[in-house]
Amino acid sequence: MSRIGVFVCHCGLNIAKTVRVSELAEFAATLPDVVVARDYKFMCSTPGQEMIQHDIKKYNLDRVIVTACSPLMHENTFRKVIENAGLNQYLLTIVNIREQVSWVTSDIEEGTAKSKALLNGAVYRARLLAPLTSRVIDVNPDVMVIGAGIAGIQAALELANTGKKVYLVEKNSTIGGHMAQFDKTFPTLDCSACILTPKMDNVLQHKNISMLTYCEVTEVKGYVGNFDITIKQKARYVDHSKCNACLACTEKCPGKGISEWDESLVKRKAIYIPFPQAVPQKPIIDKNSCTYFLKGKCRLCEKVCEQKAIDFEQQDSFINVKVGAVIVATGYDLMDTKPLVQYGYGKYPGVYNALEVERLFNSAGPTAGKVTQRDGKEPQSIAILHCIGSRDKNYHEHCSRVCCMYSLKFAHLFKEKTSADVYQFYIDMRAAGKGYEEFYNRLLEENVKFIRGKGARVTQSTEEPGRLIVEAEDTITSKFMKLPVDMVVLSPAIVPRADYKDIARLFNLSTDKQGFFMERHPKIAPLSTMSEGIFIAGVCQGPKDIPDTVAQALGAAAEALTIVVKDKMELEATTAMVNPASCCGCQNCVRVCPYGAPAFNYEKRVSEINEALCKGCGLCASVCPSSAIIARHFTNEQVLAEMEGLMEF
Amino acid sequence: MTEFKKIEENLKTEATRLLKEGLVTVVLAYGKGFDENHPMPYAAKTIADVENIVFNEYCNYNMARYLVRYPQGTKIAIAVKAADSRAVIQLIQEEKVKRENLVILGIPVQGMKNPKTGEIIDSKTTCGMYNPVLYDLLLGEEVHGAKSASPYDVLAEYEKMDKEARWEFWKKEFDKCIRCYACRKACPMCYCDPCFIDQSKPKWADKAPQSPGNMMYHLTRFHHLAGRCIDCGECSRACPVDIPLYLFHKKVAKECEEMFNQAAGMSIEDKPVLVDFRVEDSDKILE
Amino acid sequence: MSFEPKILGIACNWCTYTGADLAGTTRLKYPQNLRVVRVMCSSRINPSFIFRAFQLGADGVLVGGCHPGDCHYNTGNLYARRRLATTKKILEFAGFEPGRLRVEWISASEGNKFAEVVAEFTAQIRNLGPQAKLKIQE
Amino acid sequence: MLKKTAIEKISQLAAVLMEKGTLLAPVKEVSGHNFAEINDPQKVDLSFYNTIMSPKGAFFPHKEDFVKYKIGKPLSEAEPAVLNLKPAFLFGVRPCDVKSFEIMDIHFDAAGIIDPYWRFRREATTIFGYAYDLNQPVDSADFYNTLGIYAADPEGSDIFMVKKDKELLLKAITKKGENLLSELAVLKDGSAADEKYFTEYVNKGKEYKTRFMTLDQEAIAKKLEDIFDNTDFWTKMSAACLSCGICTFVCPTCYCFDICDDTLFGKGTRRRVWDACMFTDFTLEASGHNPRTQVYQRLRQKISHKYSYHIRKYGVISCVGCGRCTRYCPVNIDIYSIVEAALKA
Repeated sequence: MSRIGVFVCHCGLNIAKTVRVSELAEFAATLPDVVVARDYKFMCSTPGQEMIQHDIKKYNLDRVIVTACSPLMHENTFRKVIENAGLNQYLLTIVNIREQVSWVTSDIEEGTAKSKALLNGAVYRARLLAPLTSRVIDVNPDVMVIGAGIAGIQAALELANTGKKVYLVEKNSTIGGHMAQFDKTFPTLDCSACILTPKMDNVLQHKNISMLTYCEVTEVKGYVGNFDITIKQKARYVDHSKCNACLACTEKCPGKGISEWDESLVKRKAIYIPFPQAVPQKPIIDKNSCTYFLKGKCRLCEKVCEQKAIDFEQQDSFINVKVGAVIVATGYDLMDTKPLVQYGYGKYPGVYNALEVERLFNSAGPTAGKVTQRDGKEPQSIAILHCIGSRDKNYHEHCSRVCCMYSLKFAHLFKEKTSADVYQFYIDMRAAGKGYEEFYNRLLEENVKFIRGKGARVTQSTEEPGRLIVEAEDTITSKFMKLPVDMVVLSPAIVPRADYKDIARLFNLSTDKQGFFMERHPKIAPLSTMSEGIFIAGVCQGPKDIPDTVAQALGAAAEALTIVVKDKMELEATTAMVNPASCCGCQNCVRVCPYGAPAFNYEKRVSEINEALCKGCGLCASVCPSSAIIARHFTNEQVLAEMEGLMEF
Repeated sequence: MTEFKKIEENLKTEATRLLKEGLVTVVLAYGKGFDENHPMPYAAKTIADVENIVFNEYCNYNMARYLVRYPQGTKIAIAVKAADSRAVIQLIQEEKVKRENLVILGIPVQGMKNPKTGEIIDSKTTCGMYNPVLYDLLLGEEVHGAKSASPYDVLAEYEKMDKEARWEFWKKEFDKCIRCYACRKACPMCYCDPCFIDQSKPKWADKAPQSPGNMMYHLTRFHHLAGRCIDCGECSRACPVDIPLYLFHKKVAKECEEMFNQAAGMSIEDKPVLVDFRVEDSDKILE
Repeated sequence: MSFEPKILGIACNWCTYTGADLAGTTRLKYPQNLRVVRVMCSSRINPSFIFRAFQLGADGVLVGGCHPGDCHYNTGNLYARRRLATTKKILEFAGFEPGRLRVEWISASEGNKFAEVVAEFTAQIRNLGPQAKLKIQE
Repeated sequence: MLKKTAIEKISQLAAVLMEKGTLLAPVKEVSGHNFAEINDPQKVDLSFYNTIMSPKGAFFPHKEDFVKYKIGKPLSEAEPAVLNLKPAFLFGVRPCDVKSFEIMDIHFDAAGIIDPYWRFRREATTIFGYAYDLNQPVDSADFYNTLGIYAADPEGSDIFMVKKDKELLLKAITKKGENLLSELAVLKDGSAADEKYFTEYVNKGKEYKTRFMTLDQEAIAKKLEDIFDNTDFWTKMSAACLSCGICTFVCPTCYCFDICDDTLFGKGTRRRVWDACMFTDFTLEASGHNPRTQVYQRLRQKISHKYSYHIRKYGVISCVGCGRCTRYCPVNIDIYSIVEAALKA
């Protein structure tokens, strides 16, 4: 038996005008378990609140029903009121007779009748309410950032500067990401290295940043505030604690590998640093091109290393890190355009993709900044083909967003560095950033030829061997054209990292159709994810340029900070729990939960819910065939009882 | 030798081999009952048990129902007919059993009979397939019969019924229910323990065999089996008062196939449709 | 006396319930036949809730959730859509009027849509008449 | 006293009985025959082998409302159910089923334990036993001979009926039966030849053989006690058992029930509903503990209860060999075979 108090608010005339409030209170008094029922002008006012608190004590109430405005308005107010009177805040029920009754009817009969039904539902529900307490957990103050491109670097620095310890995990042997491959950045044409390398150095020097390069996350346990992450340190075969970065080894090395950094345009040594400004400035051995690993003999590097840093016996090792929040900034890949055979990439040496061209422009690149083709010649005519594989229903529907601008940048740089004719084949020119339209206008003045039409095909010229023919329809003149050029640059779709599924699985992230990580809400929670405490920044969330990436990184850092800045945090109280005695082990809950809160205990053959991950939506409870899941505050009994009460009158 | 006898021999041979080589600890097949016309579901655990294995036209049982009775990890050989194999697939999807722990002994359709009516069990009361979908060994010749009528053809008559008539039909049927729960117990997909209907918190329905509780039990059970029912028809054959549950299950299965483009128990890679979604799902299905 | 249907509403907290509040704050008038249960997400709705609502004598049940893609919990309504569609098919084959169950996506900003849907649905149920098939006869 | 009527005129007899009170008789349903309250005398149908459900429901219905009450109101306002105490006629009960009433009386109408619902109905009811048709083959599931019951055993009936070609002979067995028969003007008096036929029929009934084994009560009671812990035996016996409730629901001697409070809109009904030891939740305790979670435990309970505990406690086997549990078991579990196997175990 419960002892329920019902408090009916007039809300001035807002309610009282179309609901007979005193009649409602009298009706409430007749309902079983209702010990006291009153009406009052403004229940939310101080005297109203005091009245509730007084009655809780006087009548020893164990449930309170406030019949007033929407719970979205004053539920919290009244929760505090009853809590201050010694009742658990979840023993409150709000009956919304303002927004749902008095304001939407002009008939006082109807209004009063409906209010009675709603109130009756609340009484049925209130009887079954249970006190709930939110769990308070300790928060680990450290943060992990996955991916050390410009997004990860920026986020890490920001957090480190607030005094938080940051683990920056990078799977390559250097930090820097794609931005470090670029020569110039649009639209200002400032030097990429000039703005990035100081930041890379800051990371290296920062006392709060623990830089974990050549590392991959292998396991994520725990939940917001308390992640327990295992990282694999891949074997470098060079003991970085001993290496003094003299790089003598790299000079002597006879091994030949393909430079990933230079987009396979040139070779590199087997022991190498990817590029001169790499951070850390310490080499690794690529097992696949090392003579010793391949043939069992050589070890020249070992001989020249005075620090005795070479360690052919080195194994992968595992590091365990505990953090309170994680920022995922894993960036992107360019779509592999080889399958789009019509463009001849990989078949004709004159066809390049965008990142290769970035390297051609870079003074630290394979051609030392000179634009020469694979055959060593300077191109006389160049076609830049936009939207290769993006905005294309057959491949990727999305717009890769930066290609228009970098294609303009390429055109400018081609003009600057060669005397070639430059053609842009585009569908639409998208220049919607700050200074972008101006940049486009500038290029229009630079004698670059713009052809509005998507490049359809690249073939080899039969008349002039070595030359390429770009076929396209100029949609302005509606003419089909065949343009002979020396060099073709493809602007391929920006796609998620090849291993995005592993990252999504590890951190329980959802992905969109293309595989980009899903934000919790596209507008009001663009950096949070469905996994509490995990944030995303940069292109892993969707194609974007450097300014947007940096802005996101700063935002994600701030988001992460809101978690780790406190030493304790309160968890949602209205979470779901499993009654193991009823669990049939079907794992439906595990299959549907977007937060990964339920997990199957294979030993006990029942599901268990990690309350720290649960958001209380109740989906698991409704897919549970054996009703084993109790969605607190919205239990099956509570909902069924409320329905019964609502339907009685 | 009749095809039944041949399959019985093959069952015995394989059961003996599997048990002897220690590949499985139990063979779920069919055994002798109190007389020849009453075979039983049977679990052979020793080579001596194999003697009791039989196979005849009344061995209609879906042995998949018994899989969940054995502890996880038990190596089990199971005899399956077409629909039964779909139950096994569905149970694998739902991780109630692991594929690697099963040796699936497939039995092509042989004209099983409903023991109560003596009628051949065909696409009217089952999925009407000829051969198991998944098996390790096929114990008889694969059957290449004429493409049987759609298992859903039987529904036409009920679909075109006037709504009121259909309500009267089902109400009468459900009013017959004595709540013995043989339907859920015969069902390979009904493995909940406890079943929602047995619970007191929440109490979904009265325990008494009367209309509201009967309705709640059956309608909810249809929903629980939506997209999971593999149309073996065992629920109806188990029913002591002959409620044509198979009809309702078929209808729900048909709707699910139409809405979600996936039939139950056809691939171990699938995910049960009601704990899955596609962003492209249309709101039309709600009309 | 004319037939006044009892309609049970089940609304998700984030979109439809908030949309209903908006209908109130903008003082839109709609029929008073709807009684709303608030749940956190439309995916909380167990099909048995629907069957039970009709047993309790609801003449109609209106389920409101966020628009697909806008679910506060990301994908809850996408599951709800499948589960409720199936519920409807079951009711229909049982010979029950599937039109007594309606699912609508109403966002927090669609106060007018909420009011319109309630008005329209109430009229529809009024046309269908009292629901006696599943209602428990006392 | 022996009376008779043409079988095709059964409906006339039925009509008379309906006037006198409630008539419960076999009617043909889709799946077979069942006892039902007759409201159309034409519906009475004696062309059955045996009903699906046993006639126990006549005295112990599947659902029995005890009291209606209002939540929040004092107990004094509660309304107990009113028993309909009109005379009742249970028409066409097979001898094995007739025997079951005696066994059920132990539980519902014995010293110290009187269930008024059962007793009042029993007292108000006249039982028309009905011999099996000896020309029809015995169903392979039946084994009432084993329990000492024969196909045309009049014992326990108030009036016993046998078929003679196109006629039905009705013989009064008890005083109650005699009183009733004498009131039924619709019946004709039986001749001496009919008397002879009746007696012969009863005797011939002993030749109508069901499955039979010699069953020593003490021996089977002890044996089942001895093999209680023989898990292998019980696991084997229950390997096919689905643990559904058919066998107990069709059984004439299963008497377990549950007391439920069903509420709606603040009004409640406390009622009794059949329950079955084969259900998982049958033994579920409030603590959440369940002493019988396994199928073999439940089947063992059912068999041991009938063939051991019941003998130990009341001196009789709680089974009449009607064969229903076997006949309707969806997986052909056969209690007779289990008892046989137990004796050999």
